[in-house]
Order: sequence, then C-alpha cells, then structure tokens
Amino acid sequence: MSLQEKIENLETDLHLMGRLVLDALVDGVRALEDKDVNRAIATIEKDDEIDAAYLKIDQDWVELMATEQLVATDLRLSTSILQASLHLERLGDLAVYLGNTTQEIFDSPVPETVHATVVEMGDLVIDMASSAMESLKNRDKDLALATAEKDNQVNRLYNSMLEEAPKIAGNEDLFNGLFRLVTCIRTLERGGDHAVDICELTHFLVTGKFEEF
Amino acid sequence: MSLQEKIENLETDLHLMGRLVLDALVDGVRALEDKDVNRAIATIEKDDEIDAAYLKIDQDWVELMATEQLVATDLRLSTSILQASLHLERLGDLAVYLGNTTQEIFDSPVPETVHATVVEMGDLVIDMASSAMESLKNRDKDLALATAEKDNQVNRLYNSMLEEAPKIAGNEDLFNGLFRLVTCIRTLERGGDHAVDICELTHFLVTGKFEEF
Amino acid sequence: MLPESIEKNMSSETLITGKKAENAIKESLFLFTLYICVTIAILTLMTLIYDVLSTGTTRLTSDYEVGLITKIQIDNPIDFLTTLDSRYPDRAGIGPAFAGTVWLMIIVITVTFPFGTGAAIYLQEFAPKNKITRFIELNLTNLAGVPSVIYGLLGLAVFVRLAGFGRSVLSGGLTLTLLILPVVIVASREALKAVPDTIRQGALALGATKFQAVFRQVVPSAIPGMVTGMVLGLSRAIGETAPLIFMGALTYVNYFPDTPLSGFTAIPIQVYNWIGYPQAEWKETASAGIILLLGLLLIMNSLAIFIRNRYEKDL
Amino acid sequence: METKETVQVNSESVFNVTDLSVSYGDFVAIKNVNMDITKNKITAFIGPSGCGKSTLIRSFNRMNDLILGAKVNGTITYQGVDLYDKMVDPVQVRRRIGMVFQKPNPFPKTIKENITFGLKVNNMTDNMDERVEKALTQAALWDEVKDDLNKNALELSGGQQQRLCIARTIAVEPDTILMDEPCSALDPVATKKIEDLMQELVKDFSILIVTHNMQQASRSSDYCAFFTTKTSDDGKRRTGELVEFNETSIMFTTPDQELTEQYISGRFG
Amino acid sequence: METKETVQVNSESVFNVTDLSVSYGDFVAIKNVNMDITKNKITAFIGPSGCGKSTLIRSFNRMNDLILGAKVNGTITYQGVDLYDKMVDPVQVRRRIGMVFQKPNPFPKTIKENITFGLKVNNMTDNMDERVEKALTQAALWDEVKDDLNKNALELSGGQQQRLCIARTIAVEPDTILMDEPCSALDPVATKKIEDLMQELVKDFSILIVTHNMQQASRSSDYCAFFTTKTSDDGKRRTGELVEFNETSIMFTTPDQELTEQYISGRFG
Amino acid sequence: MDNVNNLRDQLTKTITRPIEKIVKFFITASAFAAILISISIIFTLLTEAINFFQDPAVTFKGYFTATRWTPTFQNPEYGVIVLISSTLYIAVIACLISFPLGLFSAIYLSEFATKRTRKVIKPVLEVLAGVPTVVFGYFALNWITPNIIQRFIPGTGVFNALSAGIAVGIMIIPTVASISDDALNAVPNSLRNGSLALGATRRITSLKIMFPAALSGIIASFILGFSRAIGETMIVTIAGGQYPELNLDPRSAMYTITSSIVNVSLGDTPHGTTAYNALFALGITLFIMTFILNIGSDYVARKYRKEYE
Ligand SMILES: Nc1ncnc2c1ncn2[C@@H]1O[C@H](COP(=O)(O)OP(=O)(O)OP(=O)(O)O)[C@@H](O)[C@H]1O
Ligand SMILES: Nc1ncnc2c1ncn2[C@@H]1O[C@H](COP(=O)(O)OP(=O)(O)OP(=O)(O)O)[C@@H](O)[C@H]1O
Ligand SMILES: [Mg+2]
Ligand SMILES: [Mg+2]
Ligand SMILES: O=P([O-])([O-])[O-]
Repeated sequence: MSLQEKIENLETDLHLMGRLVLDALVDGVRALEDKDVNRAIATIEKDDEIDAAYLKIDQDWVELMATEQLVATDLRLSTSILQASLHLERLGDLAVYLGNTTQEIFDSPVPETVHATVVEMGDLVIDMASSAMESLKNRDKDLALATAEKDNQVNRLYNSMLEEAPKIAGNEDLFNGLFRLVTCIRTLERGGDHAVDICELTHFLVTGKFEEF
Repeated sequence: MSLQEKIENLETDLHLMGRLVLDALVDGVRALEDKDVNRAIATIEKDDEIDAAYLKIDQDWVELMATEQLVATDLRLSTSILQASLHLERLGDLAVYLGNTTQEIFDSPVPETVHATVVEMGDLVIDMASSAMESLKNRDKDLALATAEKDNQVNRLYNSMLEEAPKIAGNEDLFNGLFRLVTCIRTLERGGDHAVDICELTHFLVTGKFEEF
Repeated sequence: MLPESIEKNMSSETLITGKKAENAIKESLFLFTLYICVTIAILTLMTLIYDVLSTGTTRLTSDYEVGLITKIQIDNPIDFLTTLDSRYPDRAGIGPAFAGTVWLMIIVITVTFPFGTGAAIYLQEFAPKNKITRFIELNLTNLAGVPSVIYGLLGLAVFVRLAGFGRSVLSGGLTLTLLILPVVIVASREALKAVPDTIRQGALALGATKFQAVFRQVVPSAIPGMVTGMVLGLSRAIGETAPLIFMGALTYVNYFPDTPLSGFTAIPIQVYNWIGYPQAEWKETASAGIILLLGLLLIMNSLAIFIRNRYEKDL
Repeated sequence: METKETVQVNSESVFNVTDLSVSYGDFVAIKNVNMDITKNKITAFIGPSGCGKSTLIRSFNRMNDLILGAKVNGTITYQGVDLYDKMVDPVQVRRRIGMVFQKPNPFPKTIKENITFGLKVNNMTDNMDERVEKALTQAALWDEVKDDLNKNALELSGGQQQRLCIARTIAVEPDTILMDEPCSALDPVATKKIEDLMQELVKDFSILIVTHNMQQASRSSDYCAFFTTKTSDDGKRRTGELVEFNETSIMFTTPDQELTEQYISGRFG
Repeated sequence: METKETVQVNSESVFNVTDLSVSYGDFVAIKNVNMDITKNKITAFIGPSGCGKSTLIRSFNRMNDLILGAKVNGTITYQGVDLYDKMVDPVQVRRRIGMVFQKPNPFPKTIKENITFGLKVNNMTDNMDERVEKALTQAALWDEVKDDLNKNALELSGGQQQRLCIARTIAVEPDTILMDEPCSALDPVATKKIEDLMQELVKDFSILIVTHNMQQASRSSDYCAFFTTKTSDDGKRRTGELVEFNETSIMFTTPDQELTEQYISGRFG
Repeated sequence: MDNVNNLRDQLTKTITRPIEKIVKFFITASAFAAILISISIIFTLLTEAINFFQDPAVTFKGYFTATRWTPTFQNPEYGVIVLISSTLYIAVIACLISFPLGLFSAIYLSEFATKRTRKVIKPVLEVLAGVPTVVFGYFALNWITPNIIQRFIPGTGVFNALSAGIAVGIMIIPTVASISDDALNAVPNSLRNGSLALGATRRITSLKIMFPAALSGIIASFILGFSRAIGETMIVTIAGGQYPELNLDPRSAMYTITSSIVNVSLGDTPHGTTAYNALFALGITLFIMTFILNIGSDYVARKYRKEYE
C-alpha cells in the first residue's frame, strides 16, 4: 500500500469512527429525551465498537509513523487524526454517560426545564461534533471557527442552568433526576469542548499553526 | 541536536508540564477545600502556563516527527508524550474548574459530606495523576496498573455520592453549593479517567500494545 | 512428492534434468576450442625457449678446447659476456655487444625519463583540452605504432647525418629514445590517469596550487606506474634490432665503446649477425646470445610485474 | 544436512532456508540462517554493511557459484527442491529465479534486444513482440519507450535502465525476483517508481530485496529480516547472523530483539 | 552585475548570493539564485538529481574553475568580498573554504601525511603534531587511529576515511566547510557518525551540505534550500532554480511552496 | 569594512614561484617534442623521397606498376607493388594465425580462466610480447622452417613466406590477446552477471554479450595487430628471404618493404644515390600504411571506451 493509501485509509477510519460516535451521541441524547432505556442500552453497547475503532486508528497510526517518514501536510493530517480519535473516544464516553443517566432516571420524575436544557445542549453538542468532523474532512477552517463559536452557546446554557438549578430544585422527588441531569450538563459542556478541540485540529491541519480557539 | 536529545527534551517538557498540572490540581483541590479564593484565582491563572506548555510540546512533537524517522521505542515514547500532554491539558482544565467552583461557592454554605467527598476525590485524582506520570517516567507498567485500579475507588465515591446527594439535599441554602460540587465530582471522575489513560500510555510505551485498562 | 497444483511444474525433474545434456555438449566443445587456442599460444613460446635453450646451452656449458687446455664449464657464461667476438664460433664472445647495449640503455634512460614523464605530466595534468592537445595525443598513438625501421631511417637522417653524430652509440641511443618515447609517454599517462580525480580535487580543495596538487599528490601516486612503463619501454629498446642497423651497428665492431661517439654493436644485432653465418656452430653461439637477451628481458619484465603488483592494490 | 524429504513444504512459502552458512574459503560470511520466505510477498534483508546480505541473496539463485571460493552449506529448498542438489543445473535455477542488481546493468544493445536476449536463452521465442510489450508494461516503462524500442539501452536514464533490467528479468517469467540494493544508484524519484513497481509485481512474483535503506525496507516490504555481524569470542572472526525475521510492521514498532531496535533506530553499536 | 558595495553585508551571514547563475558552455545549469548563508549553522541543499546542487556548492569555493566551460554569473560574496573578483586567487579562497567530497578521497599516504599535506601547502608548519591531533580529535577519529598514524589511509574503513577527509579539511582552519553528499557512499553507522560530527563542527564552522537524503537534511540541518529543475516553455532547456529557502523545521512542517511539499513528501511530480 | 578589506587583501594575494614556471615550461616543451618527432619523420622521409622521384630513372607509374624491385641492379627497377604485395601477403598469413588464437585466448582468459590460471598465463603472454623479433626470426628460420614447413610441405626453400608469416603471427598473438582481453575486461562485470542471472550459459554469455560488447576493442586489436605485422622487420628479413619479383607462392621467399629497407641499408649504399633515396620512398610508403591503420585502431578503440564511461 502506498503512503497515500495508508493515510487515506486512516482518515476514512477516523470518519467512520466519527459516524459511530455521532450515532452514539444521537442515541444517547434521544434516549435521555425519551427516557428510552432500550435505546440507552444500545448506546452503551455501541461504545465497544467505538473503542475498537479508536484502538485500530491508534495502532495503524503507529504503524504508519514507523514505516513512513511523514512531513508537512501528511504529518499534520496524521497527527490530527490521532488527536481527533482521542476526542471522539471521549465524545463516545459522553454518549455512554447519557445512556447510563437515562437508565438511572427513566422511572423517576425529572425537572422539565432541566431535562429540556440537557436535550438542547445535547443537540448542540451533536451539531458541533458533526460540524467539527465535517470541517476536518473538508479542511474547512471557517466552518471550524464557526463551530467553535457555538461552544459559547453551550457554555451559556451550562452556566445559566447551574444558576437555575438550585431554584427549581424544590421538589424532593425530582432530586435524583436533577442531580443526574446536572452531571450530564457538565458532561455535555465538556463535549462541546471536545468538538472545539477537533475544530482546532482542522485549523492546525490547514494552517500548520497550533491555536486555542 | 541529536534525536536522543530531542526526545529527551520533549519528555522533560512533558514532565515539567505534569509538574505544572499537578501543582494546579493541588491548588485547585486545596482552594476548594479551604474556600480560598486567592488560591483559586492562582490556580486559574496557572492554566495559561499549562496551555503554553501543551502547545510547545505539540509543536516540538510535530517538528520532531517531521525531521526524524522514529521507530519502535522512540516512536512509542513520542506518541505517548503527545497523548499524555493532551490528558494533562485536560487535567489542567479540571483544576481550573475547581478554581471556578471555589469562586462560586466560597461565600455560600456547602453540605459538609459532599464537600469532604469532593476533596477526597480531588486528593485521589492528584495521587493518581502523580502516580500515572511517575509510571510514565519510570516505564513502570506495574505502577501504571496499580494506579489505574485506584480509579475504581474514584468511581465508587462518585456513584455513592450521586446516590447520597439527593438525600442530603435538604437545606435550600446548600443547593447552590451542592450543585456546584456535584459538577466537580463529575469532573473529578473524568480526571481519574485521564490519569488512567496516562497509565494506558505507560503500558503501551513499555509493551507496544494498546489496551484499555 | 510435490502437489500437482504447483504451476510451472516446478518439480525436481525440470530443475534437475532440463536441457542440461544438450547444453553440456555445446559448452564443452566451446571450452575445448578455447583450451586448444591458449595451449597453442603458450606452447609456441615454450617451444621457442626450449629450442633456444637446448641449442644455446651447449655453447654456454659444454667443454671445448682452446689449445690443449680444457676450460672449466662454470666460467663459460661469464667469459661469453666479456670476451670479444671472433671468427670462430666457439670463441666468439658477446662482450662489445653487451657493453653497447649497456651504453644504449644509459643514454635511453637519461633522455627518456625526463622527457617522457614530463610530456605525460603536461598532457595529462596541465594541457588545456583543445585541438592542439588532441592532435598531440593522436600523434603519440600513431608514433607508438610506427614501425621501428622508420625510426631507423629517421635516426639515420637526423642523428647520423644532420647532427653529425655519425654511426655512433649516441645516435643509436637517441634513435631508440625516439622509438620508445611515445610508448613511455602513453604508459606514464595511463599511470597518471589511474590516479583518481578525487585526489586532485582533494588537494585543490585544501588550498594547494595546481602545481602542488600535481607534484605532491598525483605524481607520487603514479610513480610506480610510470616506472613500470619505463621498464617496459626499456625492454623494448633492448630487443630492437632494425633501427640500429642504420646506425652502423652491424659493421664488425670488436672493441668496447668508450665515448658516446664510438661505434658500437648491440646484443640483438650481434645475434642477427651470427644467425646470418651459414655454419651450423654459429647457431649455438646465436642461441647463447639469445639466452642472454631473453634473460635480460625476463629480469626487466619481472621487475615491471613486481612493481605493478606491489603498488597496484594501493590506489 | 537434511535430506529433501524432511523439509516441510509450506504451500505459502517459496523458499525454506535451513541451517544455511556461506563461506569464502576459510572465512564464514554468514551462518545459521533459518527462514521461510513467503510467496507473493516482499521480503527485505537489512543489516549493516558486510553482514552478508548480498552473500545470502546470491545463494538463492546460485550466483554464488560464480564466485571463486564461495561455498554454501545447509539447505535452501525452492518449492521443495533442494537448490544445491548435485543434479540441479544452476542455469535452470536462474531461469526461474531472476535477479536485479545494485547498479542498473542493461546490455549495450537496443531496449528490445535487452529483453529478447533473455527470451531467446530461455527458448521463449514465440510471440516475442507481445512478451516484450508485456514485460515493459509490467515494469512501468512501456509508455516511456514504446516509440523507441530500438534505442540503445545505455541512453536511458538510470531509473529507466533499472526498470529495463526489471523488465528483462520478468520477461522470462521467473517465479521469484531477487534484488540486491536495486535503488542505491538511483535518485529519489526513480526510487519511488521502482518501489511502486515492486508493489505491482508482488501480485505475481515473490520478491526478495536487499536494502540498506531503513525507510525503503519499512515502507515497501511485508517481511523483514535483520542480519548483523557478530564477532567471535576471541575477536578474530566476524560472521553474519540472522537476528530477527518478522513482519515489517512488527519489526518497526515492537521488534523482538534489542539489537534490531538499536539498528532500525540508528543507534547501532 | 552588482558592484561589491551594494551588497549588504549581514553580520550573521557568511555568504551572500545574488542573482547567481552557473552555465556549462551554453547550458545553464542553475540560475537566479539569491540566498544568504548564515554563519555557524548547517545549511542543506536538497533537490532532485541534476538540479544543480553540486554545481552550486562548487561555486562557493571556486571548484567550478576546474571544470571546463563552467561559467559563473552573478555574485557570491564571502564575508563581504566578491569571490569572483578578478583579483581574487581561487587558491586562497579554497584555503578558507574547505570542501569534503561525495566519495571519501584520502591521499594514498599515511593518515598523518593526509593531514600534514594541507598544513604544508598552507604554510602552517608549526606544531604540526598538535594540529594533527587536534584535527583528528575534532573529527572524532583520534581515538580510533592514534596508535596507527603511519598506517596507509586507504586501509581505513569508508566512514573512517570520510572522517579523515573532514579532519584534513578542518586542520587547515577554514571558516566554512562545503560538503557534497558526504555520506552517500557510507553505511548508516558511518553516516550517523558523520552527522554527529557535523553537529560538533558547526560550533566553529559554517557548514553547507548537499544531500539527496531527505532524512539527513531534515534531521541535521538548520536551514534548508530546495532546488528543482524547471523546463523552459519550449521544453528544450532544463535549468535548476531555487524554489524555497527556509528554516529546516518550517520546511518540513509547513513549507511555503507546494513544490517543496511534494518533493519532501516523496510525491514529486 | 576594515575586516572586509583585510579579507580581500588576503584573498587576492596570489602565490607564484619561479620554479613552478620553469618546470611547467620544460614539461610543455616535452609534450610538444612529440609533434617535433612526427614532423621530422615526415620531413626527412619526404625530402629524400622527393629526391628519389626526381631521378629520371624513376617514374611514379613505374613505382606502382613495375613487377620487380631491383634498385641495386645495373638496370634498376623500382616496382614497389612487389614489396607491398609481399608485405600484405605475409601480414595476412600472420593475421590468420594470430586473430583466432589471440581472440580465443582472450575469451578464455577473461571468461573462463580461474584467477590463478589467469595470473600465470597473462604474464607469460606479456613476456611473449616482449621477446625481441630477432629471436622470432631465428626461431622461424631454425625451427619452424625445418621442423614444420619443410616436413609437411616438402620442397620449400630455407627462406619462405610461410614460416615468416607464421612467426610474425605468433609474435602478434600477445598483442591481439592482450588488447582483446583488456577490451573484454573493460566490459563491466555486471553485464556478465546480468546475462547469467537471466539463465544464459557461459558460452552464450561470452559469445552473445561479452564479445559484442567488446567488439570495437577487439577490432582495434586486430587492426593494430595487422599494422604490427606490416611493420615487422627482423623476422621477415631473417626468414622471409629476398625474392624481388611478384609472386604469390607461400613456399617461396618474398621481399617485404621492411626487409628491403634493411637490405638496401646493409648494402651500405652511399648517401645521395637513388638506391639510398629509395629507402625513404619505401619508408614513407610504409609510414602511410601503418599510419592509416594506427589511427583507425585508435578511433575504434576510443569509440568503445566511450560506451561505458
Ligand atoms: N568474493 C568474496 N571473497 C571473500 N570475501 C567476500 C567476498 N564477497 C564478500 N565477502 C565478505 O563477506 C562478508 C559479507 O559480504 P556481503 O557483500 O555479503 O555483505 P553485505 O551485507 O552485502 O554488505 P553491503 O551492505 O556493504 O553490501 C564481508 O565481510 C565481505 O568482506
Ligand atoms: N561538467 C559538466 N559539463 C556539462 N554539464 C554538466 C557538468 N556537470 C554537470 N552538468 C549538468 O548540469 C546539471 C546540474 O548538475 P549537478 O551535478 O550540479 O546536479 P546535482 O543537483 O548535483 O545532481 P545530483 O543529485 O545527481 O548530484 C545537470 O544537468 C548536469 O548534466
Ligand atoms: Mg551487498
Ligand atoms: Mg551532485
Ligand atoms: O475528556 P474530558 O473528560 O476532559 O472531557
């Protein structure tokens, strides 16, 4: 296999992994939204696949670096792939967390506003992750920047939610759900960060410069 | 500079970054424990340094890969360094989060048990992160494994805390602090995971095999 | 033994029997032809030497009587070297011819060495690569192949007549010099050419002048080759006969030359002379002369081969 | 020495090397080599200068027969047949196992004649033109020379010459191609072409290649054998030995032997 | 052509090359080169075969004078002095700007004489022994040969010979060392030693090196110049040109030119 | 700027040493001596040859058409064609002997002989090349003629073209063998290996690859051998006899250009006589013949050398 092919394969693998992770995220968010335990379990089960994809990318990456001398764009691309895979793996964990939470709260009442916000944040993160991967695929640093900016919205939601939460907390029955959802919110906030990091990789890939968005 | 030196420098930089991150973590946990706003601010400020260290490692790493063909141990070491730096950066963010939380809650009452647990988890994460870096430094895969096992304790604390939280939640005054602390707990749980990931890198570095602990 | 599926029936049969038999016959026939050729080439030389030896040694070693005294065998070869020619085959020595040859060699060496190596160094190291140089080169190749009689004619016209040296050993020496000069120049150039260009560049890059590079690095490296060329040139000169005939070397000279302008004879000329006599005994004497000539040649060739083997591997 | 029967024929392997040593006179250049070469794969031989790579690869098609004093001990079987069996004709061996040399060595004839020469000595005189075209096409040279088949091969560039040498080797339809540092005389562009070509060829042939270029071994071989020179205890004899034989990807990420790692990472010594 | 005065002398740069072209007869081998070579740094010249790297590096110490028909246009100043000024003696230039060649070329003399030759022609005949020792030590060869200084240099290994050539070059205390593919004839171990040596030497000397080994350029140079051959519009003339001149680390991570990237990543087109 | 000037001063300080100039002058002169030799050869030969043709007894037409060469006779005839044909005749005999033997020996030496055999045979051939021609003449007269020619072809005279031709042939074997061997050796070993690696046998390799590759070198050796045979003097003088008339019988004596030159000069012909001048006319004839051959050989040899550079 030529160098070209090897790198292309690696990138394809990354985007396949991205697909998996996005599916898992969608499943996770929808499961949480609908308190759908089956879907939650499905989400959790998908994580093995994601981990496998992650390991494969890592392994292939090491092999690639061992057998080829990469420079310039090739090098940046393969580096971005390695790092993006780590972020995707994390986003996968996030989906798993949503799944777990769904299992914990499906039969308890949850505070509506918080629930709605979590779903809103979840959708935002899905959107961001998806755009981030898109930007990486298309070497589109404008999209990357635009995507990264969406994180402000996630952060805003997160902060406002944290401030709101104590006020809503009234009903003791809701407590379990509430706490669980708050951790989800925190988790999703991190998810946004991962999407941003992927966007940074796009920027690095295109410009060769490391920059924090 | 010879290859040997370049790699050594890179590794030194990583461990310096590790030092920074550990310091930040210690500051963050202690600030939270003592509700010490000044220390919290110091923690947050340290993050710039950490980010700078992170960027430098990334940059040097790319340069190293561009100018040298690395194989076998060299390759695994430099790969581990790159990935570990990412985890450290994350752990740095964690410290920042603790600092932010401290600023939010320093003047509100907080539920004692939760507060104590957060500090306990914080100390555990510091311990784990420190051991993880130690294992990486000494190529000590036993220490890595032992460290990774400590994560069970973190997870146990996390889960029990989440179950406890709703029960303690009684007092409305405590709500703000409680929610904030719960997000810290979630964050620390992830911190443990990062330490575990660093341990996995040690394992990879020593054995050449990717494995999930 | 092997699975049938293996394509190209890579069985031991095809590998082992194959076309070997048919090839073998052609191959052996061819090799046989080559052997024959080499054998003939070598055998003739052996025959020649054997013939000369078997005839000549009688003359050199057999007892023969001078008056009533029987000479001691062992003295004969030396005597042969030192005594004068004679009308009687059994008394004829090669003394004057031997001395003449020595004279010739001395003249040839003194003139050829500086001119030969000098010209070679100039042409190989300093000459610009232009038409004149190319012309000189072509000239040299041609001169090296010009038949020796022509040099005889040249010597006759230039040294004997024009320069007025007469039919002297000096004229002879100079004629032989002209004859081997091209050979020596070509051989010396080859020796210089064999010095890798990297040596020159190495020296120049160190800040040596061209002159220093050539005379301190290149020429010393080439000396063994140049000396070999010189020796081979000399051995050619020793055996040359034709040009010397024009120098009057054939006239009956029965004294040792004492000045460069003395008349002279030389070993091959003496031999030619003796061959010309009809009596059978002269054959023995001629053979003895040839043995001496071959002996000298063998020594010089061995010297050349020795020098070459000694220094060849160094570069 | 083993008899033929005891050597296990692995349908996947093309050569089985057992306890092989090669000496020049008294000097043992390489010893105790045991390896199975896999079919339709590229196997690279690497190792420091003088460790016996060329010596070894030459024994795969009995080119060592041509070297005075070279003596092969042990067994190399080729698809089950002992190559050094007394009955085996080296000429036949070389027809099946082609070789490409370090420096391109086209015959000073036309491009076409370079290829037809091999065909003729192998009695493959039918469809010569087709065969020439096929070989040149396989060697990725056809397009560059198709209008110029009667050009003298010496007028080609170094890389083209080397591809011509490969073409004439594959024209006679060997099963295996041995290459002794085929790119060391070439510039990077030409090298790239030869490497691409190898990837093409390996579909039909088994390829053994000697290279001192780590990169080349790592990027273009499937298996890799690392040899080195070991000095005897009294410090007098230096003999080549096989240190590690492994899949290339393993060799360059997690070699079994410390020595291999030192060598491939340029820390030899 | 510019006059000397207008060339700006940068205290940090050792050579300033302005509008340089070199031709062989009618054939322009390389043209329009403008570059400043920095002092006490290693500058590598890379590029495909025939793009004029050797031609260019030879013009830095006027070794091109030795090549029939070679003609240099434009200016190279060496610490402010125009090297091609009519008054400048090339012999003097070469004493200041040493050169190491592709193939090790020791003189067929003893190790010591190899070094003293340069000293003698440079009239540095004081403390010869010390100078010999110092040069050999700097060239990392002293330990290996100190007991054998009268051994014939041709008996050294290839790598040792090349280090000896470096030793004799630095013995005459030049300011700058030019190296034209100094490792291409060496095995990886010897190459490693020479590269380490260059790192040592660059503290005292400025080094220019031609290499066709990307790895070597990337791992051991500070600056890197990439040349390539451009074909004229009518397709008849192929002339070398400087494509990019940059810090090595930039060149290999984010080259300015697409062409550079294609070349260094082995995708030359 | 001071530093720059300083450096400029140093760089412009050219070293010149008088000794270098003197030596250079001397070696340049030596090289030009070669031209001088050629010029003097041509000059001397020409001036005397012109004198020869100015003798009313000599005509150009006669020189090339007369069938006898008798310059010292009462009625001298100057039919150079007699001499030329004899010369060529003997040279052809020599080539018939030396070309196959020399070439095959060369093939054997370079393609089949082991290193050790080669190490023995090559010097032997070289010694053979150095044996003085009088010796060959002696050998032809005293061994070849009685032991071979006269035994197998009874009725052959003591002096005959055949034995002279054979002896000349034997004499030039080493020349042919040695130059052909060099030519074969100059063919890179890689070609040999390349052919063998394709499955060619040694015979095919030497005949189809090595021989054509070395062909121009081998042809050069043939031409040079022929030129030697033409210029060879002593053998033909000693063994070839002096039969001054046109004839093509190998058993009879012949009269080559070289031996007639020797014979005329032996007769101690006084300077200035037509017979004396005839020497130079013959000289220039011989010179032209060998000149053409030498240059031709050089041209061919150069061509093959270029191929592998
Ligand atoms: N014809 C020969 N006669 C004697 N010894 C030889 C011969 N050919 C090679 N050798 C020796 O055998 C050993 C192995 O040589 P070989 O050429 O196989 O090494 P290599 O691994 O191919 O080295 P390189 O990488 O330099 O080509 C060396 O020590 C060499 O000197
Ligand atoms: N002495 C010469 N006479 C004529 N042309 C030459 C001469 N030397 C080199 N050239 C031509 O000049 C061009 C540049 O040659 P040069 O040797 O400088 O290339 P290079 O970059 O060093 O290549 P390589 O990497 O193969 O050494 C080539 O086209 C070459 O053919
Ligand atoms: Mg080899
Ligand atoms: Mg070059
Ligand atoms: O991976 P994180 O837990 O830092 O989002």
